Amino acid sequence: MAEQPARSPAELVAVVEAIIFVGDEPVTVKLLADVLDEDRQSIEAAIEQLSAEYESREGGLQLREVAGGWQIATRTEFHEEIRDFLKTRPSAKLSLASLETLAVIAYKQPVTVPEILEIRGVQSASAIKTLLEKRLIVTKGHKETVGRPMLYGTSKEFLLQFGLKDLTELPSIEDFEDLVQ
Amino acid sequence: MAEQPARSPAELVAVVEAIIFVGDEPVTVKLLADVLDEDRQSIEAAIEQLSAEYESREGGLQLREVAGGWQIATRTEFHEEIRDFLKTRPSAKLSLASLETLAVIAYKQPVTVPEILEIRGVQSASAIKTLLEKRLIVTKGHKETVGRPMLYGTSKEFLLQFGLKDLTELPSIEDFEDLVQ
Amino acid sequence: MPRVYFDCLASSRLSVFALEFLPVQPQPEKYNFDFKKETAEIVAESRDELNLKLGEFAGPLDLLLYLIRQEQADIFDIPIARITDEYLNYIRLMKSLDIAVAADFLVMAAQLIEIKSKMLLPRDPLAEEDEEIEDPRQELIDRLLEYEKFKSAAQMLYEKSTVEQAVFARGKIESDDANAEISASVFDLLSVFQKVAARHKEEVKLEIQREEISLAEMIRNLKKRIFEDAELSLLAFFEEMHSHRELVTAFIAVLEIVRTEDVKLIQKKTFGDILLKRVEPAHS
Repeated sequence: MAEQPARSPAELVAVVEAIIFVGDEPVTVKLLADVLDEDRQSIEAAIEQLSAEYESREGGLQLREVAGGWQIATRTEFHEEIRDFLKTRPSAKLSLASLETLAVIAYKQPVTVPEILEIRGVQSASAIKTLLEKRLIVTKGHKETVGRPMLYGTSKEFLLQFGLKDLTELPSIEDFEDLVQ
Repeated sequence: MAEQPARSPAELVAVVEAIIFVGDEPVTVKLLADVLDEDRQSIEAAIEQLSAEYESREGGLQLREVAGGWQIATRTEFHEEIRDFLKTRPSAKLSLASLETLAVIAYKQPVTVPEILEIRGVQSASAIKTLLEKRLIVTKGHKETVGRPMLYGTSKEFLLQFGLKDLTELPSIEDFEDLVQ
Repeated sequence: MPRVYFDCLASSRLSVFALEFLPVQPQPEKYNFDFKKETAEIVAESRDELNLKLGEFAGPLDLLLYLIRQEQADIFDIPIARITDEYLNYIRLMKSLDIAVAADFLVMAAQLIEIKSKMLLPRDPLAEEDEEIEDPRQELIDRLLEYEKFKSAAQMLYEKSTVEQAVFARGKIESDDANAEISASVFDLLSVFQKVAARHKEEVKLEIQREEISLAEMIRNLKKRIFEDAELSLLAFFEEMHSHRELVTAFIAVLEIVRTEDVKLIQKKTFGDILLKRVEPAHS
């Protein structure tokens, strides 16, 4: 990356698309800027342009922002045909206990096992184990309190599997109050 | 695939694109025709249309025929940028052998190669080389014993990659005891 | 902050109390769905359908919410006597169906009974007229309201993951092959370490039975290796040893072979690996 590459805007859009495609995880704007030796603004403009193209094409693919980066993926409407092709079935869903535990961890992170128990009113050990195994949660060190319990938080995999850009995309927990009663 | 899906030509193009995109290998016309319950001619027409779209877009991707099937790939002119990008991929990705070796080093540090071998039961030389290259481990002097073997321990980079403040944050077996049962 | 448990003593005493006084009543008909066939997996579309399809509730609070909704009761004014009876009935039903009733359900039963008995107590006539009397149900109400928010959040997550399951990433491309690796978390580190340690234990057991290799054998092996491959990494050779004693034998074998055979020790870099290399016998 010695000499400044003189890319036209169209070329930049094209190379950004190629890199996002190659990435096996969502690609961040920062990484694109670093690799292409361009500034953030140019990259963001290129992504915006690319995004508009994908929108207007109405093809089988979408460009989307997830887990802090950009990714090319299929549109939801073709999931049945894709499943037929891949011969896959939807992966096993999380149990209600695991989902509840995950919700508590997502909103209260970093959070300890006793704190989760306090909210759920039930032991959550096996749910936590499942979530760790599925890489949806990670440990976040110890809490400096009696017994130094382990702290848990959500992972990048969580953002990916739930299609979230970042944690701020989660609706506020207080918003759920309206649903109660 | 009970009823004949009434797809518009545009929808067919879109679903063909989605399927080619998710395929691990080049997708044949026959396979597309089978999965989508369409005749060869319609599939061929859809691919032709899609191919023309990719050509005229001049984006970062191309639709190409290879090994008797169709595949989406990056355009060749971006290979340098793509190589630069691939080099930057996060180095926390490890083979199982490397991960095992790293785990032994993390929990037993400082530790020598013969000690790692003793625990893992298999040679770890290449794993150690990988871990050194990824800067996840560092040498920690020599052990004052026969042959003065090199001692290894985890690095600052290791803490960064695994999101740990310091080594005391590394969970112990006791931390997960409640989960195992 | 709602208190989760009574102190241990009170809690265990009350659980026993709760169990002893469970009235024996005919089983209520409204719980006639098949607990054994239904699983706790969420398969339903809506919240209500969701609850009905569950073979077990996610916890005592979940069960309580269900009963309150079933009774169409106001969560801020829970008919505690009726709900307690329903709750105990449900637990009895679970027991009769051999569904393991988690301790947490019994703790809640005890709490309900405690609240119920507090509600029955006459007001202290000596209490000041305007003194605030706390509703014995308040703590439970607070917990239920707090819990229900997270239950809704869980439902939201469920919906998000369902949508997400309809989105597919690209198939494998060439550059992925160079990266057929896993990204690890701290939890992976620990579980991998535990597995290795367990495997090691097994091997130590086996090793006790394994016969130690003799020096003569070791020299024979080493010779064969050097003459087959022309050179041999000492580091690699030592790493193949299974025990400390084998390592020592290997070391002596190397010294022996350098002394007696046309073999050289070569070290290219300081601290680098040492190679055992066969040299052509000098023509004399």
